[in-house]
Amino acid sequence: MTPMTRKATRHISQNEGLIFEKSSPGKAAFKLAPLDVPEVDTAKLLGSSERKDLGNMPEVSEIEIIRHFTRLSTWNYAIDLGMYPLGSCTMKYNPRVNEAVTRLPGLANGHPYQPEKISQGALRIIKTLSECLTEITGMDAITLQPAAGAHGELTGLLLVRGYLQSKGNPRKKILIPDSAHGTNPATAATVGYAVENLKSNSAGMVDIPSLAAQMNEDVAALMLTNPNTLGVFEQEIHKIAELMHAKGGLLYMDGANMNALVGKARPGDFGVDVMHLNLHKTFSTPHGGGGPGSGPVAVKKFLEPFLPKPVIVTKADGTLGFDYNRPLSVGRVRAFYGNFGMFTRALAYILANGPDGLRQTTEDAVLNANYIRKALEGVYDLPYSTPSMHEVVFSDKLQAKQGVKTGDIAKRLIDYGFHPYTVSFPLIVHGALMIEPTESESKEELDLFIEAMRSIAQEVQEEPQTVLEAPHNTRVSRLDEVAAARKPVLRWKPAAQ
Amino acid sequence: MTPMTRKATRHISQNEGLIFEKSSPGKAAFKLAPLDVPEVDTAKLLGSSERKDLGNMPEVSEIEIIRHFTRLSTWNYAIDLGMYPLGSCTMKYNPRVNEAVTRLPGLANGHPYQPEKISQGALRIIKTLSECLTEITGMDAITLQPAAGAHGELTGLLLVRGYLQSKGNPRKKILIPDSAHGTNPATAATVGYAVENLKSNSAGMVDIPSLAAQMNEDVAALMLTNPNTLGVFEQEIHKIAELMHAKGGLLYMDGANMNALVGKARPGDFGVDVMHLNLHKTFSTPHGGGGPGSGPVAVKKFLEPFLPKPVIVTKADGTLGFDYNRPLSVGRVRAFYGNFGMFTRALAYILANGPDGLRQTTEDAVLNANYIRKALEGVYDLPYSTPSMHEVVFSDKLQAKQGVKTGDIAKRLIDYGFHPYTVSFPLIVHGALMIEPTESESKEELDLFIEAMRSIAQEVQEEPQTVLEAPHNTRVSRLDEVAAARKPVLRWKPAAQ
Amino acid sequence: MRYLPKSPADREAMLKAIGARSINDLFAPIPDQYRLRHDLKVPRQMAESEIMDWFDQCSHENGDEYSIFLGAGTYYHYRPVIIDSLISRGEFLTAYTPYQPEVSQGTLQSIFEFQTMICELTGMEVANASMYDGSTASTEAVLMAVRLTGRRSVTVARSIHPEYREVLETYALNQGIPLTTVSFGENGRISLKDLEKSFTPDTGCVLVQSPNFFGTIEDVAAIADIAHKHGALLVVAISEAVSLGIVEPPRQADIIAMEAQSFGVPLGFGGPYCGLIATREQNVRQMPGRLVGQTVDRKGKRGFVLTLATREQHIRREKATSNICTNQALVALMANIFMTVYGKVGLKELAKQNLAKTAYAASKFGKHAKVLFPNAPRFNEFVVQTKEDPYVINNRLLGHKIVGGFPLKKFLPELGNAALWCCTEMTGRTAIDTAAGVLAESEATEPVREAAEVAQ
Amino acid sequence: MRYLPKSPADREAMLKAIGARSINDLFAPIPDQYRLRHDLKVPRQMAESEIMDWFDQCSHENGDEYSIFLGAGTYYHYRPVIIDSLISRGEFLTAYTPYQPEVSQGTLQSIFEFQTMICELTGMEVANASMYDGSTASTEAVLMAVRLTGRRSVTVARSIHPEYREVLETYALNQGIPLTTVSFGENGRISLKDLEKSFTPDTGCVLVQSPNFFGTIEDVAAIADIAHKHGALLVVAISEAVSLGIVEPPRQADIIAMEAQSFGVPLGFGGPYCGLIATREQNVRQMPGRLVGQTVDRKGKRGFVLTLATREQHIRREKATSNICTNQALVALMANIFMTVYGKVGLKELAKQNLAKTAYAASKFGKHAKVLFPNAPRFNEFVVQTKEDPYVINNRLLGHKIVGGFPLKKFLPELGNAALWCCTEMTGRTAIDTAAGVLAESEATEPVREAAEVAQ
Ligand SMILES: Cc1ncc(COP(=O)(O)O)c(C=O)c1O
Ligand SMILES: Cc1ncc(COP(=O)(O)O)c(C=O)c1O
Repeated sequence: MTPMTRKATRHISQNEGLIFEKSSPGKAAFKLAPLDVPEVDTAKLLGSSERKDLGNMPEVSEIEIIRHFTRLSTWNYAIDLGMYPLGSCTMKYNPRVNEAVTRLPGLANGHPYQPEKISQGALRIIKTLSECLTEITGMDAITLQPAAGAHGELTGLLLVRGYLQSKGNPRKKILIPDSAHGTNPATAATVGYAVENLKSNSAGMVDIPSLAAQMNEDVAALMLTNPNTLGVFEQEIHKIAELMHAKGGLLYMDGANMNALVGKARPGDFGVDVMHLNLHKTFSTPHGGGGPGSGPVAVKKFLEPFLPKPVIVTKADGTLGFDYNRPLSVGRVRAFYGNFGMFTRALAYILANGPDGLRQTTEDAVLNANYIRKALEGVYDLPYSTPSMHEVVFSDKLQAKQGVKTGDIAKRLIDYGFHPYTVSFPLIVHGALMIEPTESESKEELDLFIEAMRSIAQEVQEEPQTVLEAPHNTRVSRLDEVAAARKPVLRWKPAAQ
Repeated sequence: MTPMTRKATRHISQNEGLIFEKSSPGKAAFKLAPLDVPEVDTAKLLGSSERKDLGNMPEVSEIEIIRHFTRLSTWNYAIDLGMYPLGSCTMKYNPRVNEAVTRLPGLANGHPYQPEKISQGALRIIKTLSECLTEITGMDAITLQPAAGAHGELTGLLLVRGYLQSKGNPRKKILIPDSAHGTNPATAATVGYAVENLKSNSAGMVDIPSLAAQMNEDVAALMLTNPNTLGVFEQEIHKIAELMHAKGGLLYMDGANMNALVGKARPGDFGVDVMHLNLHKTFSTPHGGGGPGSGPVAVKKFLEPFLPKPVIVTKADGTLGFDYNRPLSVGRVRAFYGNFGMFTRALAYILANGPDGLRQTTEDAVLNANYIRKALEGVYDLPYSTPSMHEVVFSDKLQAKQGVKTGDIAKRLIDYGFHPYTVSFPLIVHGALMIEPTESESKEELDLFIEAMRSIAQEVQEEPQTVLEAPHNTRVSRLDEVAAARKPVLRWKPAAQ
Repeated sequence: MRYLPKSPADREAMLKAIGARSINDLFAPIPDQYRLRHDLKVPRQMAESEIMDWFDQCSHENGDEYSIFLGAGTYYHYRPVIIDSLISRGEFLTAYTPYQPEVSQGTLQSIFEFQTMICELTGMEVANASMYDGSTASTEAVLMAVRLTGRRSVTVARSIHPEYREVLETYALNQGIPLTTVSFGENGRISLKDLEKSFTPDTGCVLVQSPNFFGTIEDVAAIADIAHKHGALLVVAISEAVSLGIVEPPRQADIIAMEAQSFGVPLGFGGPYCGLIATREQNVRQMPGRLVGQTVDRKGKRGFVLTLATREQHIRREKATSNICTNQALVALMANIFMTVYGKVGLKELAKQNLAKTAYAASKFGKHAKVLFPNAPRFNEFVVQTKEDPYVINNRLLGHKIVGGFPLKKFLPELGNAALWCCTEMTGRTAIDTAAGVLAESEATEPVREAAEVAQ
Repeated sequence: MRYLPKSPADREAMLKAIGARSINDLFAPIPDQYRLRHDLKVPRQMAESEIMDWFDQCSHENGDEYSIFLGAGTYYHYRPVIIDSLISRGEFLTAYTPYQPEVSQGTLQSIFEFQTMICELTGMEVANASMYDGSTASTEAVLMAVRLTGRRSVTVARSIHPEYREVLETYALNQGIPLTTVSFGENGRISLKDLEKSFTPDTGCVLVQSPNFFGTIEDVAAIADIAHKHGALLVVAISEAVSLGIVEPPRQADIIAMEAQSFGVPLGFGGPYCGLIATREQNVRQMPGRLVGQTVDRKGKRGFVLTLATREQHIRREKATSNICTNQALVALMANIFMTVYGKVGLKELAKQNLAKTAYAASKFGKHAKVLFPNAPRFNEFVVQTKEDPYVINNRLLGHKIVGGFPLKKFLPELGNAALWCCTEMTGRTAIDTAAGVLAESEATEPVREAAEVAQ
C-alpha cells in the first residue's frame, strides 16, 4: 500500500439531484390525523390574508426523502469518519449519549414558558451546568444565554460596556491582537466599539511594551484568546491583566481554546474578568454542519449584576426559578434561555468525564498536537518556535517555492482520506496550516496523518501538479468559488421560470 | 453524462482494519456505575469455574467503535441508498416510524415472563397484528412464533403432520415444484418428510397432469409458492387445491411473494390450508444484513388446534392472555413468543397503509415489475412469456453467447450504482436474472435501472471484458470465493498465534 | 476515560517521540502559579447508565405528561420521525461548516434547498443559511435595514414578541439606534395611525411581526405602503412558520426575519431553534449569515459552495455585516426535512388544521370569557381575558395535566388578566373541552362581559 | 400512501408504456373469482402521529415503570447508547444478506469480527453468523451432533431452559429422535449418576446448559468426561452470555449453542434475539447457518465473503445441514457492538457486578426464605423457595413496582413454591431490599426452614 491508499480508497457513491427535481404533483410524505373539531372555511376566516398557493414547494414520498438525505450525507466528511484537524474548531468526538439525553421527552418537549414548578428538571440542568462551568473556568458567575461563540463575545462586551457605563464611561476602544479570530473585531464593532489592533511579538504572543503603550483610559478591554490562535499560551498573562486593570480596563478572554486548559489551569485564576466558552468545541456538542453552538459567558463577581436576564436562582422554598428583576442587566441577547439542547449535551459530557477525565482529555489534546508538531517540524515551516499547546500552526513557506500553497496541500489531504486543517488562519502567519487534532485521535490516526503530510510534502517536490489539481478522489473536483460569487445563484428555480 | 455515471460516481471512502488490530491494553469504551452492594470474592464464589482471562477480546475506546462501524457501514449498499432489486427478497422501504415504536421503553424493555396484567400493551399488539394478518390472508387463525420464513415453513409442515397424524397417518412425502426456494425442500426434510419434485409446465406453472399423477395417499402436502418464483400467478390454483384435497393432502403456500397479492387476492379464498408470511418482506421490517425476520403461519380453522403454544386469548375479564393448555398443539418452535420486535414494525406498517394503502402498494409493486419487463424484453431473454406479477425473471441466454453470465451482469450493475438482482435462481431458468423492484422504486429510479441494464447489454456486445471483470468502481474487486471455501479462515487470529 | 482512544503505552511512546519526560512538561508554558493542583469540583465520572438515569429524572420532573396551550414564540407541532433518523447520521451531525466543498456537498446541497424553500414560502428572492433564532434574526434584519438605508432610527410594533423587542433593545442601545414603539389597536393589529405618526426622516425601518404576538395577522400591505412612502424599509418577523401554509406571506416586506422552529424543531425548553433572514436580491450584500451558491467544478459538474463571504467576519472583520460565525445548521436541516415531508400540499393541510383547532377553541373559550381582538384574522393563537388572574386559572389547569395560556401581564400589563392561548394540530379536542370547562368554572361567578377593554 | 414514490401521472405513463389500460389488467392472471372486491378489514390508514400514540399507549400498558427480578432465559442489562446509533444506520439496517461481497464488506467484516469474538469467549474454534435464538440454536446443535455421530438418541438435562427443551422435543419428535431427560441433584446440577445411566450405544449427545436454568454452573468437565467416554458429544447451551465474563467457558464441549441476547439486545418481550452455534473446526461442515470467511480480491486485497455455502439450503436443498436462511444478523451486530464496547476488561467487570448483586440478594433473601441449590456456584440467578405461593408474593410486589422472580411450578412442579430470581448490574440495592422486605413479611408467619426439600 502507498501512503495515499493506506487511509482511504475510492468506492461507488450515489448521485442525487435537487429535491425539486424529484417533485411531482400527487406524491406526498405526510399524512395528518383526522381533524377532531369542525372543519373551517379558511376564506371566511382569513379573507385576503389567505394563501392560495405554495409555489414550487416539493411533493415527494418518504422513501425519496430518506434516500435524498442519506445520499447527500455520504458526500460529507465527518468526525465519525476520521480525523478532522481544523485548527481553532476543536473537532472532537461527539458522544452519542449526549444525543440520547437531549431527546428525553420531558426535555425535548419542554416549553420555555411552562410553569417553573413543572420545569425543575430543565432548571436543574441549567443550574448544574452553570456550576460546572464556573468551576472549570475559575469564574464566579455565568450566563448560558448566548447561542454561539460570537454571541458570547457580544454578551461579554456588553457586560464590559454595562459595567464601565455604570462607572460613568463606557470608553471607546477594544484592543485586539492581530492573531485574533474575525469574530472578535466584528463583535467589538457590533457593540459600538472601535477596534485597535495589537501586534504580536516574535514569539507569537502579546507584545507587552506595545500593550503598555496602547493601553489608556479610552480602552474598555483587551480581547485575548488564550492559548491564542497560534496554539501558544500567553505566558505573560499576569502582566497583561495587570496592565489592563491598572488603567481601569477589563481583560476579556475568548475561550475558544479552552480545550488546552480544562482541568489544568483556570482563566479566573490568571486575571480574566470575563470570557466565553464554546460548548460546541470544548464540551463536545456536535457542529452539525455549522451549528448550533452555545457560547456561555463566565464573569467575575463584579460583573454579575450586569448579566443578561433572566438568571437562575434558588427560591426560598428550595425550588429553582428565573429572576427577571435585574435592574443592572445589560438586557437580553436571545429569546428564552439559550440553546438549551446544547446544555444537556455539554453537561452529559462533563458527567461522563468527571474531574479526572476532563484533565486527561486536555492532556491528550496537548499531547496530540505536540506529537504532530514534532513529526512535521522541518517538513513544514514552523513560523513560531514557541511551545504549542493544543494546536500547531505551520506555514507553506517551503512548499510555496514550488508554487504550492496551503490551500493546495489542504485539498490534497482530502485524497489521502483526511479533512483539511484550517487554511490561511491566523492571519499573522502567511500561508498558515493550522492543525488541531483534539484528544479524540488515536496514535494510529495521527501516524497516518503525519505520513500523509510527509508524503504530500514529497509530492510537492516531485510532482507539484498533482497537488495543485487535487482533490482527485472526490465526486466533484475543485469548485469554482469565484464564479459562484461573481454571479450568485442562491436558490433553485424551475427551468421554465 | 454517460449511462454509467448517471446514477453513481466514485468518491473517497475510509479504510478500516479489524477491531482487533486497533486494540491496545488500557483502552476502554465502558464504564460501570459504582457497585451499591458489597464486592465479592469471585474465586471464593466460583472456585474452579472462575474465568481468568478473556483472550483476545478487544480493548478500544468509544470514538474508535463509532468510527469502526460507521466506516464499515459505508461499504454496504442498502435500500436507503437506492434500488435493491433482489428477486424473491422484496427489498422495500423500511419505514422509520417502525423503528421508533419498537424502541418505546415499555415495549423494548418488556420481559416475556412479566405478569400478563402488566403486559396488556404487548398482548394487544400481538392480537391486533394477528387479526390484520388473518384478514389479509383470508385465513382463520395464526401463530406469530416462527422467527423467519423457513421457520414458518417448518411450523406449517408440523401442523400438516400433526393434523394428518391426528387422522391416523402423517404420510411420507411433500410435493415441491422445481421452481421452489431451497428452504422448502430443506424444511420438508427437517420435519421428516421425503421430498418429491414436481415439474413445471412450459408456462412456468405447476403441471396439472403431473400433479394429478404424483398425488396420492403418501403425499402430505404440496408446498406451493404463489405467485411462484418466476413471478407467475398459478392460475389453476383452484384445480391444484382440489387435487390435493381430493386425496386428503393439504395445500401449503409459501407466502414469500405476498407482496403481489395483499389487498388484491387472499390465499384463504383460493384453497390454501396453511401458509407462512415473511414480515421482513411483505410487511417492511428491515433485513438488517440478513435478519432478523418473522414468519407467521396462518391456517384454516381445522388446523387451529395444532398451532404452537401458547396462543393468545381474550380472558373472561376482557384482558388478554396466553393459553398454554393446547393438548393438540404441535409444541413449541421457539422460546417465548417469536420475534416480537418485528410484530411492532409490521403492525406499524399496516396501520400506516390501511386498506387503501396496502392495495395501492401491491398495485405499484406489480406495475413496477411489468414496467421493467416491458423495457428489457428483447434486450434480455424472457424464458417464460406468462404474465408477471411482482417480479420478472430473465435469462442470460443472449449474453452467454459472448461468454457473459448473469453473475457478470450482476457485478457490472454495481458499477452503475445498483445492487444486483437475484442471480441464478429459480433453478428452472438457466442463468436467471430475477428482478423484483417492489413498490418502493420511483419511475425515475426504474428508468435509470433500465438504462443501466440496456447499457450493460450493449457492453456485453462491444466490450465483454469490461463486464467480465466488473465491478470496477468498488473498494474491493471481485473476491475469491473459491479460495475462501477451500481453506476457510473463519476468524481472526493474532499474528503471534 | 472511555472517549479517549489511547492506551498508557500509546501515551508513553508519544511522549518519548516528542522528547518529553512527562505530560506536565507540555504544560510548562503555563506559569507555575496558575497550574491547577487539585481536581475540579465537578461531579465524579459517571457511567453512561448513570448519566441516562440522571437526565431521565430531570425529564420526569419537567412536565413530560401535560397537554400544553402555550405558543408565544415556540410551537408544539408533530415532528416526523425521519427528521431525527436523518440528522442523526454522523455525516450530518459531526461535520463542520462546509468550508471544504469537495467533502461537504451533502451539507451544501441541503442548505441550497433550504434557501430555495424559504424563498418559495416567504416570497423573497434570497434567504440565508440560518441565524441563531427569530429574536436575533429580527434584530440583525433591523441592523441590515439601517445599513441599507443609512438611516438610524427604527419603529417597532408593540405587538411583536416581547423578547424579540428586548433583544433588539439590547443591540440598538449600544449602537445608538433610537427605537420608537407603536402600539396595537382594538383588532390587535399595529395602529396604522400611530405608525404613520412615528416616522422621522431618520426612520430606517419598521419592524412588525405577522402573525403577531397575539396570533393576529397584520395588514402587511398597508404597513408596507406607509413605510415605503416614508422611504423606510419594512422588516417583518415571523415566529410561527407553519402559518406560511395558509397565510399569505408578507411579500411587500423588504426583509423577513423568521423563526423556523415550527418546522420540525423540538420545543426543547427554548432552543436550539432556527432563525433566518430572507430579502430581495438587491439587498444581499448587506445580509448577515452564510449563503450557499451554485457553481461548477473543473469538469463542469454542478456543485455548491459557501459564497459572498466578503460580507462575513472571517474576511471583513470589524466591517462585516454581522459577527455571526457558528449558526444553526443542523436545526436548519431539521426544518429542511420537515418542509420536504409536508411540501406543497401538506403545509397547507397542516396550517388548516391549526386554524380549525384554534377556531374551535376560541369559540369554546369565548362562551365563558372574552376573546380579544376579534376583528382581524388570526392563525393559531388567541388572547383570552378572564376576570380571574390567569396564573390562578393555570394552577387549576395543572391539576388536569393541562398547561394553560401564557399570562400576558408579564410583558403587557395593559392587557390585565389576558392570556395568550395556542392550539396546533397536536391539541386534542378533549383537552380543549377540559380547559374550556375549567375556564367556565372560574368565570362563572359573574356574567361574561361583552365590551372590549383593550388597552392602548 | 406516503411511502409510495409515485404520482398519478407516473402511474399513467407507466401503464401506457406497458400497454395496459388499467392497473387491473396486470392482475388478470388471478382468476376473477379470487380477486378481492372490497377493502381489507384492517384499521384505516393512520397518520404517523396516530401510530406513535397508539404504540405509546401500548408501551405505557406494558409495565414500563417496574424493577424486574426476572431472568429465566433473557436478561435485563444496560445497552450502551451507541448500539442503536450504529445499527440504525441505513447501510446496516436496510441491507440484505451479504451475497454480493463487493457492496457488502461492512456487514461481512462485522460478522467476521462477531465470529472471532464468540470464539474467544466460548473457547471454540469456529462460530456461525447467528441462529434464530438460544432455543433453536440448541436444537440445531443437537441435530448437528446426531449427524456428526450417526447416533440417534439424545440425553437432555432437565435443568436446561424448559422452553429450550420444548423446542427440542418438537423437532426431535418429527425426526424420530428419542430424548432421555436427566434430572438435577441437590446442588441444582445435573445428576452425574443419572447421566451415566442414561447412555445407550445410540446416544449421540448430551445437552446441558451452563449456567443452567437455575443459574447454577454445571461441572462441564465431569459431564464431558462421561459423554466422551460413551462416544457421545457434549452440547452446552448458554443462555446468559454475560456469564462468559467471569465463568470459565465450557471448553470441553463439542458444540456450544448460545443465546447472545444479554449482549446488548433489548428484552423486547421475547425477541428478536441472537442464537448462535460454535464448535471445533473439524465439525464445521455439519454446522448450520451462515459463515463468513476471509479471502482476497483480484488485486490481493483482504476481503470477506459468505463461505461454505454447500452446507446451506439454497445449494443443498433437502440435504442441507438446516433449513435456516434469514438469520438474526442485525441482532448479532448489536451483540458485536456490545462485546466491543465492554471488551476484554469490561465484560469481566460487568460479570463481576452481576455476581455481586446476586450474592447480595441471595444472602438477603436467604434470611427469610430458603435459597435452593447452595452447594454449587451460580452466576446471576438463584432459586428461592417460599411457603407462600410465589404468584401471590409477586402480586404483592407489583404494588411496590417490582416484578418478582419467575415461579417455577409452571415448568417444574416438583419444585413447589420455588421461584427463579435474577439480579444484573441494573438491579438496584433498594429494589433488592424492598423485595427482601416483602418476602420477609410473607414468610414471617413461620420460622424459615433449614432443610432441603429439593425434588428429584
Ligand atoms: C478563536 C475563535 N474565536 C471565536 C470563534 C467564534 O465562535 P462561534 O463560531 O461559535 O461564533 C471561533 C470559531 O471558530 C474561534 O475559533
Ligand atoms: C420464496 C421463498 N421462500 C422462502 C424463503 C425463506 O425465508 P427466510 O429467509 O425468511 O427463512 C425465501 C427467502 O428468501 C423465499 O424467497
